[in-house]
Amino acid sequence: MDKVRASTIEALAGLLHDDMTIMAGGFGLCGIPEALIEAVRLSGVRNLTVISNNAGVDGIGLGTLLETRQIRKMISSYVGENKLFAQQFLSGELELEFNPQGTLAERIRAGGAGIPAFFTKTGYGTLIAEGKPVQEFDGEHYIMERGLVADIALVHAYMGDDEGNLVYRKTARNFNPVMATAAKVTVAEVEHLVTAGEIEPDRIHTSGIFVSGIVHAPVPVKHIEQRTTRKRDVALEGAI
Amino acid sequence: MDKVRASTIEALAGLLHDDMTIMAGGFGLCGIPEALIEAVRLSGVRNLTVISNNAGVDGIGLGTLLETRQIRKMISSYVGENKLFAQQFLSGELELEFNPQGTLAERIRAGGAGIPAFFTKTGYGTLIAEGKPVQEFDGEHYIMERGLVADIALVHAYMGDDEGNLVYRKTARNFNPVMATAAKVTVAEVEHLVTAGEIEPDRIHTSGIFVSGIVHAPVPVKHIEQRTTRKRDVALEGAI
Amino acid sequence: MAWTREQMAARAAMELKDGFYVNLGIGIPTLVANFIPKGIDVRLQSENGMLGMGPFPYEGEEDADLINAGKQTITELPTTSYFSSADSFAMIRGGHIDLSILGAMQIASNGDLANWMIPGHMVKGMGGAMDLVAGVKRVVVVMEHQAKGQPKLLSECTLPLTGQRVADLVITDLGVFEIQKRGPVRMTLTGLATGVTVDEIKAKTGTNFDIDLERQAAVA
Amino acid sequence: MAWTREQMAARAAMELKDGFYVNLGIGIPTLVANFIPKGIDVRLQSENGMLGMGPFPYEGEEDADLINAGKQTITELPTTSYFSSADSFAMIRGGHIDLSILGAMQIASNGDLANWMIPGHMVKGMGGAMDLVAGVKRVVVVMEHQAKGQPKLLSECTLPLTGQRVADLVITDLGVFEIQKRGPVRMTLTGLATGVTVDEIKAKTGTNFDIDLERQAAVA
Repeated sequence: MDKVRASTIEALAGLLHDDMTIMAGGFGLCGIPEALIEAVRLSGVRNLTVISNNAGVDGIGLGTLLETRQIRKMISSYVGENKLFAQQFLSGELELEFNPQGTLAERIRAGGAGIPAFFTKTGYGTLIAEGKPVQEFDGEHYIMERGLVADIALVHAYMGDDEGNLVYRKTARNFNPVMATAAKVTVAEVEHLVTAGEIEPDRIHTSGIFVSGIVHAPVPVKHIEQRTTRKRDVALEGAI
Repeated sequence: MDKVRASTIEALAGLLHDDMTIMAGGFGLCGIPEALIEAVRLSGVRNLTVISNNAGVDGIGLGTLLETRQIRKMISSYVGENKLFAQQFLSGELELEFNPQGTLAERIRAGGAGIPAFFTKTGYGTLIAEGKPVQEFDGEHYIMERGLVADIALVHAYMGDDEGNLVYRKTARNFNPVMATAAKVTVAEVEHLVTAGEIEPDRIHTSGIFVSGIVHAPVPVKHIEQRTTRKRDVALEGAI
Repeated sequence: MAWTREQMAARAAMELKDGFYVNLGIGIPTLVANFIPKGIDVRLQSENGMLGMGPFPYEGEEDADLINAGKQTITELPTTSYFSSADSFAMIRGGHIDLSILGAMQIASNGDLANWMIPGHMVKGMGGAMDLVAGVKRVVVVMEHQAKGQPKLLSECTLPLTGQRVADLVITDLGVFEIQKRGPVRMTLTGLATGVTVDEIKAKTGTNFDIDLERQAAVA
Repeated sequence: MAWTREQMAARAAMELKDGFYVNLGIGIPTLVANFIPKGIDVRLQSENGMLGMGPFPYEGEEDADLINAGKQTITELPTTSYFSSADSFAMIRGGHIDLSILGAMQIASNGDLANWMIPGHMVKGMGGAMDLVAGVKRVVVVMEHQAKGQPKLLSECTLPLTGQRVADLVITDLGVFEIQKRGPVRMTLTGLATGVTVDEIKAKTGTNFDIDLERQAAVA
């Protein structure tokens, strides 16, 4: 199967259009499909609904699509690391739908798994429950949430093969594997592109069936939002 | 955390009682927790409800618990590789609840994920849908299925560490990972027991949080139900 | 002259398209793997948790941890990935498999499919069949046209259903039928086995059907 | 004398039991990791997809692919496993985490918890807070007793809720309250910071509460 694309632009060619819904993996700036988002920016498509846990920061990731005003609506759990986001939201340019993070993840998982709706305790008795059916099971109240699908999912993986099989690295996994399952088309950028058979089949996180295009996109700089460190105990270090 | 148990009997000590519900991993005889099932047999607990895709074969796996008449009810998707099963079912000794295989897997996944109910197209318009709520989403009909939990889950893994982290091998994975999440207590038998840190954290299939007891149980003989092979092309072999 | 099992499998293999992800049932559907046309690259899914299923192993190389949904020993390929039963059926239910080829006891002209239960007989269970027919994009049925002299293609199934309006195409030893599974009921005979006549099929079929043999594809 | 942030964290750490799986929120809850009692072995979960969270990395060893839910660089331990956001919240929602320690803006005497939204202000979102309070077995809140001179413990929350009847224990800089989250509403003062009087707490609390100081545990 010929899934390898020469560039992010080629990988998205013919797949983007105005008014579409895009899922973008990542948590904060960790594991975001930065190269593919840049290709979306260059494509100039507008009026996008973007499903992503966060909205990037100013100048990075989805933040760049806010600058160009290509995003009309965000479906997220936490935003606001981003001044431009606040501005556009407060001015009414940008629509925003908040989902509890776990509900967002589960709605996407359901969308990919052919489950149109499920019940969860999360958000019962809160604003999030407004307008949603409530049902009691075994004496507890639950709200009904709907599955979520997108026209395209953009994901970032550590390694991928020409079959579309993907492996993620550490907490850069986050929303990427579920999003890969929940769109009509999924395109993956990978830091390392290998040949089918090079990844042990038991350790593949996303099966190739979910990925229709894959592009090698080495990451020049991985961004860190909160660089927290501890002091090395030099004396102890010397002792060892 | 002290999760390692010296034997299967020690691993199940205090966890078994009459009338309980047990989940047992495996597909056919592949990836079944055979050593733990043997310990259940030796414990003599009775009147069990067993949730397992299949019911073993005569003399192997759950088949041994049928011989001792410890099972009162099976929740499965496919049985009858087992003469004793047919006998006990037809005589009314054994109760049977059929679930479509995917619905069974998803009910277990839901049980472990805190989802009391979900909607699926599977089985709409069939006997399986009887008595279950039907709802229409986007013009399609779906039936509501309930999450499934057990008192104890018995799983088989290829490798595990003393933290309870598990890795499965090939198609012996099957129902084991979901079942590990869906019981009050999960006990795992592993072919290889290692120390925490020896399994790369990105390739762990089941996180230790789901496993409360782990026991090293090398498998002397792995059973094959349908041994299918092809002939080696001897001439070609020689040529290479 | 009715098609052999191999000819039925070869006809079913014509439904494969390059790049398809396919689930094959037990029996004749399994044979389809032997007739994949040249230039057509497909991946076989096994619902017990594998994508990229290889052929049977060489004698002596069987691995008890590597079986298909029929519990037969198989092999892996460079393309193979493994996953849990929950993930496997999420893949199936979510519509990610392009084609399912399976057997049936009865098919109705509206696409109803029965293949899991005969009342009064010991029932072994539906396994993954209900999930496959409900979730896979296109469902192709391969079956004998009759069983013990009784038609299996009917205006209504008499056996308990596996799925309601789920079959897209039926290949029997006598011919090929397309079924419209949305909107008005419509079943159309689109192909005949060599030497089989429409009259013979009419006599052996328990429902009315349209005929449009222009659509027939050649079978070797 | 009110407790410091560190003393509040130390008091919260007394809620940890050996073998617990714990999720710590941002702020004072994060400090709890520094006060884990000797002989108590716990595992920290980070809802962005990690179990077995280690301390901050040494300078120069930060890994952008390894962050916690507060987006801070962290490290892994021999016990660490990673998983997707869907699996992480399945773990949380499914009741597999023993304890969640988090901050709040308001708590009502029935256990209602508000910590995500102030109407009229730019709202950043609830992140994983609603899932945590709904799914984790026991929810411990650590917060200042008052904000800008206004009580945060109330008979009813005035801010939009994060969860209904979800808090089990509230630790403020002045004392400790147990909340009964099933059945009749009951909040009980069970501990006092050194030198703080019941009268002071009464004056600074926006709801009635029972008093049972026998239950008080010593805090260093």
